[in-house]
Amino acid sequence: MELMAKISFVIYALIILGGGLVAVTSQSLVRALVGLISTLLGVAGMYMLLATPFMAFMQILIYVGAVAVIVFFAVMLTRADEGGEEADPAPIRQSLGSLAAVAAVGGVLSWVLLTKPVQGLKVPVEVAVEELGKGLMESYFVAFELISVILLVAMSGAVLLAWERRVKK
Amino acid sequence: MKIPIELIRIVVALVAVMAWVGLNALLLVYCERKYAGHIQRRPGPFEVGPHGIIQPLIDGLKLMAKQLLMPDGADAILFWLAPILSMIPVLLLFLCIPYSPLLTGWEVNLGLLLILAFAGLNVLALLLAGWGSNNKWGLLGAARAVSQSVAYEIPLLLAVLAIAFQTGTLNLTEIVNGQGSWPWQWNIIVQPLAFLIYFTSILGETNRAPFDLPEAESELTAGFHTEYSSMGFGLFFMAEYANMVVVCSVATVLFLGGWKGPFFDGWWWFLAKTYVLLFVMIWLRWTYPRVRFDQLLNINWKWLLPLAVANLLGTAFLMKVFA
Amino acid sequence: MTRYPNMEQVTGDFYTQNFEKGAREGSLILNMGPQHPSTHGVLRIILELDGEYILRCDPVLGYLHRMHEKMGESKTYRGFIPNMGRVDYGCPLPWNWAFVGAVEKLAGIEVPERAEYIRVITTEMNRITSHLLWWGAYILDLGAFTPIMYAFDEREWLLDLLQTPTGSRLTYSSFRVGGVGHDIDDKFIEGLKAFIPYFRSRLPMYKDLVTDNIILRKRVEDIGPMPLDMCRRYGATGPVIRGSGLAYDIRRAEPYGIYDRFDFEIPTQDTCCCMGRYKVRLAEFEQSLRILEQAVDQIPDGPIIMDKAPKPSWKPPKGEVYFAVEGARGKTSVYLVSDGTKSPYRVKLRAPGFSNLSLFAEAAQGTLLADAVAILGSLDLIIPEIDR
Amino acid sequence: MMDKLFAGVRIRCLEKADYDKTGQKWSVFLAPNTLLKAVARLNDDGWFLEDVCAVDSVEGFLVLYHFDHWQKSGRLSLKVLVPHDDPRVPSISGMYQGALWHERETHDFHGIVFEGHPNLIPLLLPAEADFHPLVKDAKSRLPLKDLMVLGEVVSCEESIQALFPEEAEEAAAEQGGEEAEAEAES
Repeated sequence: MELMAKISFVIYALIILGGGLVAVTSQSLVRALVGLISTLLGVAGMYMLLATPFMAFMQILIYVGAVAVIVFFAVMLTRADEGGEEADPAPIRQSLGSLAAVAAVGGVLSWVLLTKPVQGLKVPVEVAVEELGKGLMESYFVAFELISVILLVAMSGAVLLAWERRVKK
Repeated sequence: MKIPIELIRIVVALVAVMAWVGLNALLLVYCERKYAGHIQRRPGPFEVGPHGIIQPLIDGLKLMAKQLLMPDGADAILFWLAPILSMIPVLLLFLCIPYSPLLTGWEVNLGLLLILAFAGLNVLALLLAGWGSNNKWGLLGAARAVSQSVAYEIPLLLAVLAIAFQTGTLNLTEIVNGQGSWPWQWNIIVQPLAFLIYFTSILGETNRAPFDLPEAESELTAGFHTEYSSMGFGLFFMAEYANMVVVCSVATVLFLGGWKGPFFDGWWWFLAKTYVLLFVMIWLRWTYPRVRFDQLLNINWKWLLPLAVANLLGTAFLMKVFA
Repeated sequence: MTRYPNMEQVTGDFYTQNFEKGAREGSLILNMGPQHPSTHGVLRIILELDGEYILRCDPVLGYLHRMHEKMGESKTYRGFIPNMGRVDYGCPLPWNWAFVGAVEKLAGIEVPERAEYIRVITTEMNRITSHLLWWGAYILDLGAFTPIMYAFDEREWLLDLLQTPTGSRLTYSSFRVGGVGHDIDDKFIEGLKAFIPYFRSRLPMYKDLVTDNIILRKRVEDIGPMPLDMCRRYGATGPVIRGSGLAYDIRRAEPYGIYDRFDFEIPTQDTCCCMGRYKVRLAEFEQSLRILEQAVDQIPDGPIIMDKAPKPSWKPPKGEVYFAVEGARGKTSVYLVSDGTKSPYRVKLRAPGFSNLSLFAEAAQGTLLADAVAILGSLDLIIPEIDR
Repeated sequence: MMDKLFAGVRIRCLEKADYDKTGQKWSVFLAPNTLLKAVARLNDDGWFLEDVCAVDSVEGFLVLYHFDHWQKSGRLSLKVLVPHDDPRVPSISGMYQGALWHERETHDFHGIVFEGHPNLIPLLLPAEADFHPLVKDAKSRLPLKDLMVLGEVVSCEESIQALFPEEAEEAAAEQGGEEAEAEAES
C-alpha cells in the first residue's frame, strides 16, 4: 500500500505541476483554464490520498464544476485587443520580480516546514463528515463565519464593478 | 506485492460499466426512436432486424466508419479533448450506483456527493467543444451551456440536500435502506416538491428538451457539437444518454426506493423505475416545444431556486421539530 | 483577435462585407443560412448580434433564383403554366390561377362553370395542405417535433386526393387557359366528403395539444409585433396582415372566379404578434373547409374546359393585364404584357412572400435569436417563391 | 377622384383604364422628377405598394409602380418612362420600405438606377453578375403602342399622346384580326 500511495502521489504531483505550467505559459486563455482545471483535479486527488474524500469531492464540485465554469464565462466576456498591454511579452524585470516572489513564499514555507515539522500522522485517518461539520459549527465557528465575510466582500465588489460599468455605458 | 482486492473489484466493475454504458446507449437510442415513432403515429425504425432492433448498432457502426473531421482553425487539443472529457466522468458515475445491495461497482461513503461532483464536469466538455471548434454557433451554444448549467446545478443540489438532511447520510445504499418496499414508504411521498425540482433540474442539466438550448437545432443548428462528426459526435451522443441514465438512477435511489419494490426486492425494480423515468424524459422531448433562453433562466432563478430553498428550510425545520 | 485565431480566413463574401460596414464594435456577425434548419430552404440571413440580441439583420436572397420571368418571355402561354407549379411548391394552384386568370382576362375568355368549381375545390385543398405544412414546420422551428408528423398525416390524405384532378403531388400545374386539365370523379368527391368531418374533428385536438400549450404561448405571444402601418409600408398581405387585424382578402376585396358565391368569413386577429398570425392560419382551415363543403354541394355537371381551348400556338390580343388571387401566403399576382405573339412580352410575378419577408429585418431588430426564428417562421416562407 | 388626389402634381398622362380588361383602374404617366410627390400623396391617402417592375420598350424603360388600397378597391399604376442610356428614377423606399427590395430587383433585371436607395446591391442575381437579364436586344424591342392601350384618357400631354398614335382604331382593328386568326387556327 505504501508503494501505491507513493506512486499516486507522484502522479498527482505531476498533474498539478503540469497543469500549473500549462496555465501559466499557454497563449490561449481557454487552454490556460484547462491547465487550471487539471491542477484542481490533481489537488482533489491529493485530498483523496489524505483520506478526506469529502474535501476531494467538494474540490471537484465547487472548484472544477462551478468556479472554473464561471472563470470560463469571464474569459468569454473579456475582449483582448491586439494592441493591448498584454500583447507584448512581459519585461525581464517583471519576470524576475515574479520569480523572487515565488522564491520568497516558497522559501519561507519550506523553512517553516523543515525547521518546525508538523506533528503528522503516519497513515491518514478518515474524518467523518459529521465531525467535520461539528468542528466548523462549534470549535472553529468564528473562523468559518469570517470566511463568509470574505465572500460577501467579493460579491459586493463584483456588484460594484458591474454597476460602474453599466453606468458608464 | 499483493494487489488489493478493492482495486481488482474496481477494474472489473469499470469494464462491466463500459459494457453497460454501451448497451444502455444502444437500448436507449432504440427506445427513443421507437417511442418517438409511436408518439408520432409511425412505426419508427423497422427495416434492420425484427422491428428494427439492430438499428442502433448499425447507427453506431456508421458513426465509427465515418471520417474524423476537424474544421480549419480549430484548437486541436481542446477539440478532441472535449468528447473524451464528456465520456470519462460518466463512466465513473456508473461505478457507484447501487443497482442492488450486492451489485455496486464501488461502494463509497459519500456516493451522492461524488455523483454530484462528477456530473458537473459534463458542462466543461460542452464548453471546450463549443470554444475549440472555431465556430460561432458552437460558441453561442457553449455560452448557453455555461449559464444554463451554472443556474440549474443550484436547485438540483438544494433538492438533493433536502434528502440528505432527512436521511442523515450521503451513502446511496443507506439512503435506499432507509426506504421501504411499498410506494408509500418511498421518499417521494415525504419530499414531492424536492422530486419535482430535481426532475426539472436534471432536464436542464442533461440538456434535454424542452431545455435543450445549447444544441437547439432550429436556432443554433447544433450548438456546441455543430462541427463534430463521426465518433466525436458519437461520444457526445453516448455521454448524453449515459448522463440521462445516471441522473434517473440517482432519482430512483433518492426518491423511488432504489432496488426495493413490492414482493421481490432486486435490481429489476431499480431498472424498471429508472427506465420509467427515462421514458418520461423522452416523452417530454417529443411533446413540448423548446423554451426561450431568458424563459429558461427565469424558470430557474424565479421559481426553482426559491422553491428549493424553501423546501430545504422547511425540511430542516421539520427535522428539528420532530427529531 | 484571440477569439478567432484564423479570422483572416473567415472574411465572408460580398454580402457579408457589405453588411459589416455598418457593424458596431464588439458585436458578432453571424451568417444564418443558407443551410440552416429554420430558414426553410436556402434563405440566408446575416445577423449582427450583441450576445443573443439582434442588433441588425439583412436577408440575402437569390440562392434559388431561376428567373421565371425571363423564361416566360420565351415560352408559349400554355407552356409557361408548368413554371407556375414550380414557383411555390407549397401552394402552387393560386399561382396557376393567377397566370391563367391573367391570360383569360387579357383575352376575355369565359371559363365553364364546372371548371370554376374544380378550381375552387383544388385551390382550397391546396391552401389547407400549405397551411398544414406551415403549421408543422413552424412548431418544429419552436422545438416540438411531433406536430409536423400529425400535419403530414392529414396532408397526405389531401395529396392523395389531389392526385386525381392535378396529376401530381407537389408541383401542380393543372389549370389551363379556359378551364382545367382534368375532371374530378365521384371517388374524389367521396374522399373529400369523408375528409372534411375528419379534419374538423382533429382541429380541437390540435388546439389542446399545441395552441394551448403554455410553452408555445410564451414563445409566440407578443413576439414580432407588426402594426398595420408597418404592414402597409412593406406591402404585406395574406395571413400576416389579417393577423394584424385587417380583414383584407383578395377573394373578397377583388373577387375572382366564383368566390362571391360562397359564404365564408375572413378570420382576423388584432394582436399583431406571431400568435395572431398563427391563429389566423388555423382559423383559415375552418373557412376553407366551409368553402369546400359548399363547392362540393353546388358543383354542376358540364364541360371542364372551354370549346376551342387555346393551343400552344395561340396568340392573345396585345395589351397589359394585372391579375391577383389570394394564395396561402397572401396576394399572389401576375402582371402580363402581351405584344400579340405566341409568348408574353413581359411577365412579372408578384410573390407575397417577397414583400412579407422584407418586413422581417425591421420586425426582428432588437429581439432574441430564438424570437427571430419565431418571427421568421410566422411569415410562412417558401423560398422558391420569394426568389422566383 | 384622381384629379383631386394628384392636385398640384404635374402628371404627364392620366387615364382611366378598363378594369375588366387590364385589372387596373387608373394608370398615370409621370416624369421622374414628380414621382416622389405623387407617391407621397398616395402614402398619405393610405395606398400600399404591390410591386415595382419595368418593361423594356423602344422608347425606353417603362418603370411601373402598382399600388392598391385596403378599403377602396382598385389598382393604380404609376408609369415612369426613362431613356435607355441614362435610366434614373428617384427611389421611393423612403416612404415605402417595401420598395427597397423591389427596386433592388428591378436594378438587377433592368439596370435601372434608383437614386437615393440606401443599399442598391444585387438582390436575386449573384454579386458578380455584370448583365441585366431582362434588357432586350434592339431587334426584339417593341414600341409602347404595341404593348398597351390607352384607356379613357382624362388628361394627357402631347409627348405621351404621341406614343400611342390613333390609339382606338388601331387597337380595334388588330384585335379583330387576332380573333379571326385564333379561330382559324383552332
